Amino acid sequence: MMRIERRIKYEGDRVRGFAKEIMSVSGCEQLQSCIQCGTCSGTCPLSIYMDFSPRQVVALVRADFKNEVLRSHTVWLCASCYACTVECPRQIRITDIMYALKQRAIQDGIYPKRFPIAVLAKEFYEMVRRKGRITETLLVMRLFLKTNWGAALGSWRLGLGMIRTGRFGLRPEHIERRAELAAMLATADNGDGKPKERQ
Amino acid sequence: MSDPNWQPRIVAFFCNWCTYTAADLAGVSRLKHASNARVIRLMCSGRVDPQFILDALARGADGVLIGGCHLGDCHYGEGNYKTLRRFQMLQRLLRDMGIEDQRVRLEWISASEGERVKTVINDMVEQLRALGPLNLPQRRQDWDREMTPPAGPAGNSELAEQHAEPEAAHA
Amino acid sequence: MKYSYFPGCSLKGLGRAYEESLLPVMKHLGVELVELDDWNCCGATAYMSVDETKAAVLAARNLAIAEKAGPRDLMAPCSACYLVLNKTKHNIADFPEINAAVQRALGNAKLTYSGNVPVRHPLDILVNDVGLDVIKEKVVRPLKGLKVAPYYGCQTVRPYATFDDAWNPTTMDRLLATAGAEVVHFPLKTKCCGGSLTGTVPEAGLRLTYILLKEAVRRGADVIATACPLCQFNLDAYQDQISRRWGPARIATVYFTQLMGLAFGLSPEQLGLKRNFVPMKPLQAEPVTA
Amino acid sequence: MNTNHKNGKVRIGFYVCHCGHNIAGMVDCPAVAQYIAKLPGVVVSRDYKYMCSDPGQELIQQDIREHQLNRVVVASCSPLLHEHTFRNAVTAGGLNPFYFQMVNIREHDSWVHTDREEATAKAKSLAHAAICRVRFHRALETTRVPIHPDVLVVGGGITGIHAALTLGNAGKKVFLVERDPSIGGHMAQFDKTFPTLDCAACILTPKMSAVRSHENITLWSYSEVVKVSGYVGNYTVTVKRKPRYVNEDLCVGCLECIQACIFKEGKFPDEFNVGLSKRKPIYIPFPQAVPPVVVIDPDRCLQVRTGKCKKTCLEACADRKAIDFTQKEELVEIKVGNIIVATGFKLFDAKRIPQYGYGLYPNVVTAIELERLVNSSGPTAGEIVLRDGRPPKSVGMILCVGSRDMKTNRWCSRTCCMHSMKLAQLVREHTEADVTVFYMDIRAPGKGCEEFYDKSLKEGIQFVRGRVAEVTDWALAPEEEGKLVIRVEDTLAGFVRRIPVDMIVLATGMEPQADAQDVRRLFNMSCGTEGWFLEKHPKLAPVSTFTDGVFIAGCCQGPKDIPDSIAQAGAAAAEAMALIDKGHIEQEPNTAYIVEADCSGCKSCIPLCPYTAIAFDEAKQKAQINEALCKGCGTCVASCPSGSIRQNLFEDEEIFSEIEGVLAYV
Repeated sequence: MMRIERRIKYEGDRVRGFAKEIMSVSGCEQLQSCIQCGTCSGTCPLSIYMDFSPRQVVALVRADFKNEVLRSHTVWLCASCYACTVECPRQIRITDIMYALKQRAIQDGIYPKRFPIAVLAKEFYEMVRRKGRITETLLVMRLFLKTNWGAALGSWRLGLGMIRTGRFGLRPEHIERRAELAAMLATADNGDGKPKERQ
Repeated sequence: MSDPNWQPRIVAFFCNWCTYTAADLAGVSRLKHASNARVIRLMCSGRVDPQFILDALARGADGVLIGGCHLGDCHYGEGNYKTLRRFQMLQRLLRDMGIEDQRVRLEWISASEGERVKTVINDMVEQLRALGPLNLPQRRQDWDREMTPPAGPAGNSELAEQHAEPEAAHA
Repeated sequence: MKYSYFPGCSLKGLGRAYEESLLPVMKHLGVELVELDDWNCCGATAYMSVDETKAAVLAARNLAIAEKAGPRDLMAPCSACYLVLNKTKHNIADFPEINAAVQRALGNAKLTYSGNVPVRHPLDILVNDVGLDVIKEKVVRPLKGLKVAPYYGCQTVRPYATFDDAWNPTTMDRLLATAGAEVVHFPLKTKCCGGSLTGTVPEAGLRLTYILLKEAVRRGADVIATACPLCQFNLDAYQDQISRRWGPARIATVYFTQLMGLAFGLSPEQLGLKRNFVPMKPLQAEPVTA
Repeated sequence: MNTNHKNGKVRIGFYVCHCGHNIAGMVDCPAVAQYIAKLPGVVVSRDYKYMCSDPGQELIQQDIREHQLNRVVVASCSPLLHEHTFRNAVTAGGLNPFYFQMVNIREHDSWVHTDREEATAKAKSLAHAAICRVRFHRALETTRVPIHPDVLVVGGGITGIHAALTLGNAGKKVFLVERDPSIGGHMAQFDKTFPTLDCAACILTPKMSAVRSHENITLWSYSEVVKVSGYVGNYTVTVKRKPRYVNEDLCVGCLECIQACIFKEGKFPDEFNVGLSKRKPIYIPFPQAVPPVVVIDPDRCLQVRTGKCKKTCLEACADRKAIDFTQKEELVEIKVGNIIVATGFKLFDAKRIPQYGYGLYPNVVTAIELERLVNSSGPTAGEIVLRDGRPPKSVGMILCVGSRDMKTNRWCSRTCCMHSMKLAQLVREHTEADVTVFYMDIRAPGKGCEEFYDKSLKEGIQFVRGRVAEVTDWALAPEEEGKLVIRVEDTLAGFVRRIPVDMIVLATGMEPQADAQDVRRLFNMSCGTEGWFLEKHPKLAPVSTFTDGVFIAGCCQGPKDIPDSIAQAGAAAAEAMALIDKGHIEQEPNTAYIVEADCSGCKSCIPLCPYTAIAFDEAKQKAQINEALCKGCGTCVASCPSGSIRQNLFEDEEIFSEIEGVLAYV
């Protein structure tokens, strides 16, 4: 049986103000001047895996199709190589737009479940918040635990190699003045400088 | 600055060929900017007599903006170099009088730089707002009161007289 | 010449060979590096994905500490750190709202930042401050006959770097040529290696790594030189998986500082070369040492 | 206030224009009129929908008669636009035109502000200033300056050629100055022209020959303008004539000297074939060159460089004695009344976009290079071939190279779409190759151009909408081996494609000439931010500049195709002729004058005048201004220590009262 799907979009599908919201993020102001030339998609090393190309993401954002954009896995495939940003003939900072979209997807909890990239970002964020530094091996282990046991087991050979070459550090790295960093990050949260307990 | 609604008053002298045309271009391009500047058109910034600037400040302007062609681009060859020279001398004088540098500004704006008219005026309004009113007419009255014996009703400055009736001085 | 030094997490972990080679090379050239007091993670790409303001605050703490350390430029060898620190510096200067948030947070920790710390990459410092002439004098064992593919990766030259071209950079080419190596024409020099996607979406990430390896081999390179810990790891660690998936593409990947160290006559052990998964072949006519 | 002036009691008429919604939309015009009505001396104060219309002007004239007005102030648009209109209206009403003052409340007010109250306040204060000022106005007479009837045309491309011929045909003497050894410009390099596909040489060569033989045209090729002084009607121009080491009058273009040159083969990149072929130190730019004489490249010729050559060329020329190594650079001074600048453009350097591999991959060529390959008198005699001599099986054409890109040039170069489609059709005609055009938007607005696009589609040329990201030489699929691979998002299909081709053609855009800034200064013109020469008005005065008597035409003003360039050339010629045939120009009477009684004879004004209009009368010990030379900048006025220099139309009291006026209303 051939499955068919209605592909039309109604005005009600748009989330008015979404484009404005993204454009208000520092660095994303240029969004509006996109001429849909496709340089971003053409330059992007990962666009070949994306459901919407970076160019289409810009078009969707500009037309307020928030749900479509945030559900797309395009933003999670962005490797932050900045090729699109450097190449864009309209000097649109597409990488920064991708960041802004990732933030909103995480805020709204719209991202592919058990999708390792979003989990990685959150684990990274938490580790830095607590320790001030990253211990990559610990980070990767936590990532595997949370996403895919099988992959962790499959990578045993790589792990062995890292131990052999002395690159497998299990001693957690951290900074001395962790309280100072915590206070700073809390300021960014509330703006009053008083550390707020995170749940 | 106590009054949030206070609007700085700027008298602008623009040369006919570059800056006045640039301001026209800003208009044609609908480049919205602050309305504080009042433009007086001259053929060349070289026509700007330092007295014009002093007169504008004395009559209550909070700032004066002079706009001419870029150096080397003067319609008359080098009128703007003369302006620059005079401007630098005047600025030293103004500094001695306690008038901040930002209040009298010289800008080179070519006929195609409509955008620059906008940014310069907005920027100047911003700066003047931070400085607050110059209020020279009031200050001059205060100075006069300090300088003259309290009794004399003839304490008004000669200068003010002269400016109230310009033709009397020049005719 | 004295610089503040921001190693970043990777140079203390997976990329420790970078630091192990960078420090002796810089010392050899008379460049003094002072490690930043109690530096923290730059935030990398992951932090910006979660919270932009906090990412700026995080990186700004390092800039503030660097400013306190004295009027010195800040060297950041890891390309991700280099980019993030530079980006933060630009964003603070360009966007008042980010500046306000950063200043508030710094104030809370009794730190200040006025925007006066140039963030520099070792490539920039070596070519523009130290100079190729000085480096040439220090070369005692030219890398004669060694064909090197210079690989800068993406974040070293994009988008805030001003010391080199974003598409066709040449600083590493020139450094390696000065060290006596034969620099292979490698137009993929700024292509993305896949970044963290090699781990999270290997199908996509590793293919990018594969193309880099394959092209370096096809163009006759003996070794790939890189300036980024993540690039080095991706190019070095996954060659078994890549070969199984797409076919053979075996070539060693080392840090450019390791190659410079060899040219300066330092031993491979001193330069952390033993940490490679795919070892670099010994140089020709290498004197027997150990 | 002074109400009793020289011509009796001052009676001012004030008019504020709505300009439809342009002004009235942001400024409360009736309120402005009411405010002004209360000022002393104002007899009539009105607001009206369109002051520049016939009824608007009629209104002024009627009021002058009925209310015995002797001053008129109109608040409307920029005086640069309509001052003339209203001065004429005032004259028609029986008043001297200089009793008029204009207030700009459109460009400087309603169009640039967003708060109605603020905009109205500004309009009131600007109008107030004009009311203060106009009291001091005096009756003035314009002076007439005769126009020298000769014209200088700078640049011998198709634009300059057409302008020179138009003027020459009308009986005007023309000097045509061209920097290169031959006229013809870019058009001479083209094979065919779009959209008609007529042969470029066939339509250009006759015009070039006509220039050469025209009795009214003096052609100076291999020459450059180095100095311009004077003003409209009376320019003095110095032209540098570079030595070509060949006497133009004696050379007959037999080319035997080229044969005889000690360089047996061409050794240096041939400019005309954009480096695709080699030439000798002595050469003729191209077969149809005008003047049809050889030229010696001083940087390459052994004799010129070292003085040690067998001079086989001299022997070949024999007793014609056309070759002359003693030639020196010459400076010639000419007098003209008008100047037409047609200095053209330069092509974008494709190396600036390394992604496209120009200079790296030999089979990446520019459109002009392909143009030479297609041309039967080009380096391959019309064969389109790869560098190794094989014909290409597939060709990719990349548009907008160095155009519509904020990193290089942001403008659209206007001709590349059509130019590329033309080349695509020629490639299809000459080879079996598949042609794919990569575009962002196809811009084909000219006459016959959309039809040409249609024809291209029907001929099977592929169009892919997407800006090419990069050109590479590495294969990821079997069909890509040994090819150049274009990576692009096919934005209409919605995915990224890799397309292998044999040859890539880059449609490089147009840029201002490298020395445009110097040329602009030379002729006292302005440039837009992009570097193109700036026209006086984008719509109403497209070939005029801010300097009277200097006109621009063709691509030096901005990218355009041949028909548009020709149209501008004709327009510029007509503008110059309008001035010449009138015989004189009316000069704005804004000259400076000296009140002798006040002059202390300090002489400080004398060196200030850029026109040496100020002299010193030794007998009287006073400065003297020659009004015919004065251009009215006012620099001397501002610097006279005794205040004895005054300026018509810009008297001190006029300006002081204007200052007073703008500050009177908050």
